[in-house]
Amino acid sequence: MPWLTIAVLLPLLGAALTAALPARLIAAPRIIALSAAGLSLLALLITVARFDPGAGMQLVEEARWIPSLDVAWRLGVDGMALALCLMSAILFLAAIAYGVGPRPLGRTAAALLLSLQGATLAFFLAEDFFLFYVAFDLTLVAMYFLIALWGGERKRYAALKFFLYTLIGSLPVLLGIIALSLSAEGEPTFDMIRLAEERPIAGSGVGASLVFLAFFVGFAIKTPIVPFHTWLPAAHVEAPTVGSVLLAGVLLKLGTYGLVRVNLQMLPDAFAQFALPVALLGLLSVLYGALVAMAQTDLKRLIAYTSVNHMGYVVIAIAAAASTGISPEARALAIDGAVLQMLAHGLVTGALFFCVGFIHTRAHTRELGALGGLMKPMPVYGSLIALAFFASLGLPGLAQFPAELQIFLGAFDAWPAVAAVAVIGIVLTAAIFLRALQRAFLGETPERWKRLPDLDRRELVTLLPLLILVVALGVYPRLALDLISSGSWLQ
Amino acid sequence: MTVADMKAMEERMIGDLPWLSPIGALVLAAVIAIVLALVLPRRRQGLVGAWVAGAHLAAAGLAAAVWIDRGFARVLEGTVMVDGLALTLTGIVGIAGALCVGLARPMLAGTDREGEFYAVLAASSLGAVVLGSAADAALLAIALGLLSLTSFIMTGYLRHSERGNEASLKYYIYGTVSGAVMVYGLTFWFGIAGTTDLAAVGRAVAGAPDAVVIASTALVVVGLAYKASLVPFHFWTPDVYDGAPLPVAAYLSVLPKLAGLIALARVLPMALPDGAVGWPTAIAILAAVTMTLGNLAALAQSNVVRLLAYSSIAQAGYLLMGIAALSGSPQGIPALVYYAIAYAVTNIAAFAVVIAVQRERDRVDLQAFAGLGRRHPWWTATLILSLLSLVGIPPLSGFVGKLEVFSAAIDAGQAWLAVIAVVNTVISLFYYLRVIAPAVLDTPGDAPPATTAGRPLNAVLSLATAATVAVGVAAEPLLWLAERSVPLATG
Amino acid sequence: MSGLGTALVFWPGAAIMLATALYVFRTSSMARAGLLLLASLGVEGLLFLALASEFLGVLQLLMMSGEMVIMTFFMIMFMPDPGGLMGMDMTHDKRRSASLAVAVAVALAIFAVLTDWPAATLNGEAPDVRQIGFEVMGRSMFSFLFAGITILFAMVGGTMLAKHGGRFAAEAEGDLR
Amino acid sequence: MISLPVVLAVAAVMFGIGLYGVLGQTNTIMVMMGVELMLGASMLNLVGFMRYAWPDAASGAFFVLIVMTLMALEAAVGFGLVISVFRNRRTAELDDLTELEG
Amino acid sequence: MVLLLWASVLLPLVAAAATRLAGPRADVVALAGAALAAIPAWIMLVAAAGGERAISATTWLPAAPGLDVGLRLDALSVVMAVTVASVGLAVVAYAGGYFADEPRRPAALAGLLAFLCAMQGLVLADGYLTLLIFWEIVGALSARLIAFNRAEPAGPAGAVRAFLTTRAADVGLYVALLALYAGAGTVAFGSDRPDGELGALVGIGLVLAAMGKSAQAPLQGWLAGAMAGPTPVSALLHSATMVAAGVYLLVRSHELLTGWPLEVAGWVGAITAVAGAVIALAQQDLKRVLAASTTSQLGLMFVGAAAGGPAVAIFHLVAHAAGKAALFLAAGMFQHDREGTSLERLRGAGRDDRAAMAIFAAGALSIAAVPPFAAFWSKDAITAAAEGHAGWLALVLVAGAGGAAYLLRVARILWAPAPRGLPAVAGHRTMAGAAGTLAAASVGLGLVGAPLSALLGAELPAITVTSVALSLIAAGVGAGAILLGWRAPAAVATAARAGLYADAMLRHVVQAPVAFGSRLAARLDDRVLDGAIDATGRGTLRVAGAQWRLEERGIDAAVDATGRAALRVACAQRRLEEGAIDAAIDGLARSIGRAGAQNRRLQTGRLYEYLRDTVLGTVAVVVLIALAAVL
Repeated sequence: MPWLTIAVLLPLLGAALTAALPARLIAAPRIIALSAAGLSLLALLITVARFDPGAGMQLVEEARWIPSLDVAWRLGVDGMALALCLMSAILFLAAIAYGVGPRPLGRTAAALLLSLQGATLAFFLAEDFFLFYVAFDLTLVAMYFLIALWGGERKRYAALKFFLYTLIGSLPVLLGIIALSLSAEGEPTFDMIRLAEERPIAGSGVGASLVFLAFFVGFAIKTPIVPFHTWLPAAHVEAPTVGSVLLAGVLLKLGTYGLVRVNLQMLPDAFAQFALPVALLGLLSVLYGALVAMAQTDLKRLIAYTSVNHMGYVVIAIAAAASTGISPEARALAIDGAVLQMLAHGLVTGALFFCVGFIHTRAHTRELGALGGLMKPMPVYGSLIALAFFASLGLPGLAQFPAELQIFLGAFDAWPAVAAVAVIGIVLTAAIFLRALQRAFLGETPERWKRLPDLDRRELVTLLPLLILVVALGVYPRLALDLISSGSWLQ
Repeated sequence: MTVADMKAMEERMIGDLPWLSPIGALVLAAVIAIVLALVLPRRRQGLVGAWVAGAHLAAAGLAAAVWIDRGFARVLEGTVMVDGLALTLTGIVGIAGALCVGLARPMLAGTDREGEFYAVLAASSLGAVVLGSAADAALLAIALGLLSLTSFIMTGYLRHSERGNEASLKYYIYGTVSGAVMVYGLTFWFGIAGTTDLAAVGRAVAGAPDAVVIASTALVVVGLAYKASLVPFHFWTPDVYDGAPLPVAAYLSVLPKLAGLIALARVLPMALPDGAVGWPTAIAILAAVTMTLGNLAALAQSNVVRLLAYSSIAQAGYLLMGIAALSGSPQGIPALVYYAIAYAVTNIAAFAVVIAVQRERDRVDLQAFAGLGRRHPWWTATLILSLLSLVGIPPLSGFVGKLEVFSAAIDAGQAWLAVIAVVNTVISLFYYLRVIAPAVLDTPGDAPPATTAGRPLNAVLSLATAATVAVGVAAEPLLWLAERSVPLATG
Repeated sequence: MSGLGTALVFWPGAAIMLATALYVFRTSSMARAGLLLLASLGVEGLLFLALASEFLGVLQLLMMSGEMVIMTFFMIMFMPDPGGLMGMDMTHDKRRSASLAVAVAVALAIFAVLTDWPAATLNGEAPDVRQIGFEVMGRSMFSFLFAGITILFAMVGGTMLAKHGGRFAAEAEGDLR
Repeated sequence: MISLPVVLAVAAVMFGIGLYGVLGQTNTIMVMMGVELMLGASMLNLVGFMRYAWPDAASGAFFVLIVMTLMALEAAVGFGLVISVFRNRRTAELDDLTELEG
Repeated sequence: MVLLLWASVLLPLVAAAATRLAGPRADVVALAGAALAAIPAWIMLVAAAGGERAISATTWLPAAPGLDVGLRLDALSVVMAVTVASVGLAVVAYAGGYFADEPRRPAALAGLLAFLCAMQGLVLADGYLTLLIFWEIVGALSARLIAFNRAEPAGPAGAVRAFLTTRAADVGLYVALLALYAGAGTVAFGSDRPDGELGALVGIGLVLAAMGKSAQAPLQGWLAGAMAGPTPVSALLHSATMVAAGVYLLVRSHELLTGWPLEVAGWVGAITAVAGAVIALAQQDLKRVLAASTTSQLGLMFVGAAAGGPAVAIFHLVAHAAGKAALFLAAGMFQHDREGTSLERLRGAGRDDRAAMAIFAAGALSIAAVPPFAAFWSKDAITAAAEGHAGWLALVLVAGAGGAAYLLRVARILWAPAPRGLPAVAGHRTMAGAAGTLAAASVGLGLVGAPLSALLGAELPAITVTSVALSLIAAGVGAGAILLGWRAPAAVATAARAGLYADAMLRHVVQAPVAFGSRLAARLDDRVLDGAIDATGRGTLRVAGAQWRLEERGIDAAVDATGRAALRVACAQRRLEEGAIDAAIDGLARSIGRAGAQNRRLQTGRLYEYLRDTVLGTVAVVVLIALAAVL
């Protein structure tokens, strides 16, 4: 069975089905969405069972699509793709369970969420540049509508900015893809597996550099790397809860995934030339993101900026892996760490945005100054968000610690100074989260918050699986690392 | 030339007739339409439309039959080219023309010259096909004349509408002046070659003074560029689209424009082989200017028809990229042809929605689209799909078109043009979203009650939408077609 | 016609042609403008004759006389002040258009004079009119037929636009929108 | 004596005069006259080329025929339009046609 | 043995979970759990004394070799484990009583037990990776426990400060780990320091981490803030165990730190010992006095580790753990009596609560190094070890004098004739029992010196007459100064009350710049970067709107120039009126009249202008093609 194809197509079919449903079936969209997402996750779990961590790119499914361009429906997995797919599928399941817009989940919302899921999985699994790009852009469209339909007050501005800005990112990627495909030996091809093996644009000349930069700018905007990040806070603040969860949890990973898959694997020489500048940009993201986050008073904006910080670590790791002076072990460490950080950040930040959404629906504010003493009326909520906070600041035993540690270990091998300075970021994030915790959750409880209800069942069902995974990955990171095993696919 | 020569020529020309069957079908369509319009009673005038639509489809079918059965040929002593480019244009004209008949029918039903309108439309299509097939200066001039004159007539169809009058008159004067300029240029080509045969011009160009070639080429380009509404020959476009009946605007935005572009793609390489006098660069710059100004101008529009007019100008810029690349890359013509197909169906879909909205609300500014999503989800879906396709969002047809023209540009060494096109694509997203956003996000307000679009319009809506998606998702057949739609060599 | 004969006809002819053409746009009378245009294009026919294209010259004279008469009629019908009695100005943007037109004309003329044109090997006579027939009936037959179709639809279209009432007399003003 | 450049230059001046009419006239029919002159210049060009460069080129003569046809047809359609406009607006002045803008 | 290792780490965790769910009987469950969890540690101690060693490790990060996590049983770890487990047991037992009236008692007790789990992990860790993991967890749990009284502002603030300070110092541990791995390819204990810069990073990093955790100057401020937590927490975390982890780290990393890093640590410790004593003398709150005393004593342990080796430091660690924990627990009892810990409030509390006073006295005598109490012997060992190092010796002696002084000062206040007699609070029995045990231990632990040194395999410097004499003289001087009512100069007193300005310094050097940078960055981000993006968008729109102007003015200007050349003489005057000024006025009128729809002026609607522009466009195309041809 083509399980990968099934995993991609099930959500898309579900989207089509829900979109076509008559409006009077009120409960159906939620049921269809949940089952489509669940079955898709199941297909991925089956793939895990069939997966051989040591074999690199594998389980390739290929079907003719546009032979004259050598475009095909090519799906395949390696450790990174599979791990990210699993994480995305879980987040999507949680997002669908929580829902967006009016309750119960409406047709449009279900269709959008499912198509976003399908596109995301297709992106991670794509081994064909055409499909890769199609999926890359489809996520934009779906997210645009999620923000535009159910966002906050300035949703139009935010949605437009998001769409425009990330389209600015995606189009250079398209140019890069074209340049890569044209430079393949013989006929142009969009086959990513072949392009990764042949590496038609070798060396670090002007042409290779331009192609590299085209891809880099695109992925940098998506990631986002400072200074390409300004769309992120606007989009996050205005997006609905689920939109933020998926944006931070899943969509940001598209950028770093692309950096690894394309820039690192297909343009290694050019990347080596730019490795240090890229790493410095990553370092800038780490420090700058943390500093800006520290000054935020809106909890959601704060978390949005910490995403810049956390993704900065990933960028440093990828750049380190691309540098020439790095040992193979450190390279594997860096990329393992980068992928694990993507997973961990997805789960942790997803959980955090859910938490922010919970409080926003209750208190209708996210201002740290207005909140306070929430631990008392909402002890469960408080403990869980504290756990998520600690996870996000990289506390050992929680998922981001092994990721960041591996990143530091890998990057230290390439540039000790960069890694050492990057470590300072963990202090800054600690400051950010502890102060947020102190201001919003501890201290005296104002009268108006004394009666806030604690989490209900639906919210717990949404949140707990994510946090359980965060703990599990933190205690036993090999849960993911054995799957990722970047050493086997990273030449 | 002797009588015996004449005899032989007559034999040859009679033998050539089967290749002319698609053109013949359109001639019959037009001529019989006049007769039908005269004999049929008023309430049966719709039959003329059915006949013309059918004949259009028949022309497309015959084009396919010629392609499969007979292959390509230079017929009628080299004045007419029946090659992939011409046959594909015939196909586009046939299908798009039939769709436009469907668009026009609701507007025309019951008016006093309905039958004649269809006849003129058929004649216009005939002119478009011949313009794209002509390899002779005189034929080119007269074909442009037919195409232009019939366009003026259709634009001025609503004789009581002052706006229609104005549009028609402006179009008329602009068109005749441009035509005169082109004819003046063609006389110089005759002066170079001593014959109106463009292939002979191509042979003579190498020995001709550069100044003559440059000046005459520029003058010839004027006539075709005005048809394709390239900047700076675009000034008529928004006013005419705005003033003309909307179905006519839809027709004008597709058929004459594509005919003009395909004529450019045939005439330039034929008369100026091997990129003589560097015309590809000039065309590339023209493309850049066209798309940039078109997009910038569209940004400022609040009338959706004018917006689409500027959008069509910008799209002509993208199409022109294929022409600019055709001497440097084998992908140039296929890119142009594919983009033309995609553009045709997409633009017709977009106009279909605008027509439907205009019929319901009697206005086409942005507010007229407010709340469309609630009242007419399918129209809105068409609107979104078609506009996003015009942006070039995958997997819609416009995306594959953009992919093709970008590839062609990069392959032809015009990467800078691709970069400009990318920037333009981002700009274009902005104004397309300006239409989509109120349709999806706003509430209808105090609009008149929802109506249905009527059967022909609905049919066109759904067909064009389906094509917009299908041409992109199942691009292979059309890419196959496009790859073979190159002009015959005329050494 | 000999070179001298040609010159004798050409120079005055060209001068008259250009002068009348220019005066078309300098007069304030519509009717006069039409007649001047007729004169200009008629003289052009004479130039054709002088340049050894007898067939075309005659044809030009015939066509233009017919066409320009019609045009004059139209002018009288639709122009304000056809006789130019009020001396109204029918121009706009005079300086810019004049300077632009002068620039274009001068540029084209200079270009015409300075370019090294291909010259005929023999300074022969004009093409046999029969050759034109062969051309029309042979290589350019399609173009010729196509011109016919164009004429047909120009007529149909011109009538459609010009005749306001419909064929269906009862609802003569039947434009729905 | 007369030579090809002379004919072409005369044609160029004629073209320029036509262009002047097109650009400078406010009345539709006057503009049409300008177009006629531009086309006339084209014909003169063709005839000049045939006389001095390509005496055997019958296709040039045919092209002249086509240009003449175009002149006539454009005039025909133009008149139809002018009538239509005049009926609605009682004017054929182009400067009055500025409703469509922006 | 492996099983016991894991048991001693995991049992407290299980106990914590059970306690959390136990409800009203949480105290019993917690006590049982803590007792159960102490058993493996004691068994291991016995086994270790018999020469037993064990390591249980597993690969944690498979990407590269050498990144294992695991636990180890060796002399050092087992001594620490026993100390932690025993003090922990006593404190948990005590806390059962201390929190008797607290509705969130299960959470508090579970927190203590969870901390025990992490602390055992820390001391039993095998390799720096595992150490780092538990090191950080301990810090986080500490913050959580400090913030237990979350409604009071001091608790959360102190927790934040504690966590941030220690985490900042932990950067050192991270960097040391990275440098060690890069240099030696392993993160196991016992490897040699790499050469060059990597070695320097290892040394600095480890010392920095130890300083942070052990609240050494200038990072000592957080410990005072941590006193906002409940007293059992202060007793367990902030005196006996967690803060001692820094000393443990130094001892554990002895091989890595030989040479200048230990020298640095020694100086830091010596200075802190004096500074802590000075600060302790100036505090007006019992717990803060004890906190400052803790930093001082930890400083002595640093000196011990640097000068005398593992046995000296660990000996003092163990002795201090018992004594200081007893002091804190007594303080907690006073706190219950008088509902506060400020010295003013506690004046005479010892007379009301004799049991607490007795415990306090035992602990104080030990910490003040009065023979034969435990800390006398251990501190004497430090003095003896420092004999070879005049600077350290002097500072140690000053610190010893200070120790005697501040404890005596507090004792005198506690024993002062009370203005009001308040009875001891009931329910003291469990608390007194637990605290008393520790007090008793602080008496007896002086005997463990020799066995400890045997177990650790490290020399304990022989106690010399000189060292004993010096110690005693120092203590005597300190006590005498208090008894004679000697007052410090005002400046010193003020400085001491302000924690010797270390906090202020940190605030100005670190906190304020970071906060400023953060605000600056946020503003930059919001106004400049994002503003630039938005401005670009607006600019594009404006360009679109201005396009008509370009057409109107740019192209017109070109035409005008041509026209001027042709017709200047004839109609200069008229042209000016009709052309330029009219155009200008028209343009102005249009721009005012349609300011609302400014963007829609692309097309004038005037055909002749279109045509004119088209002709110009044609010219442009000619030029374009000509240029292309030339190029």
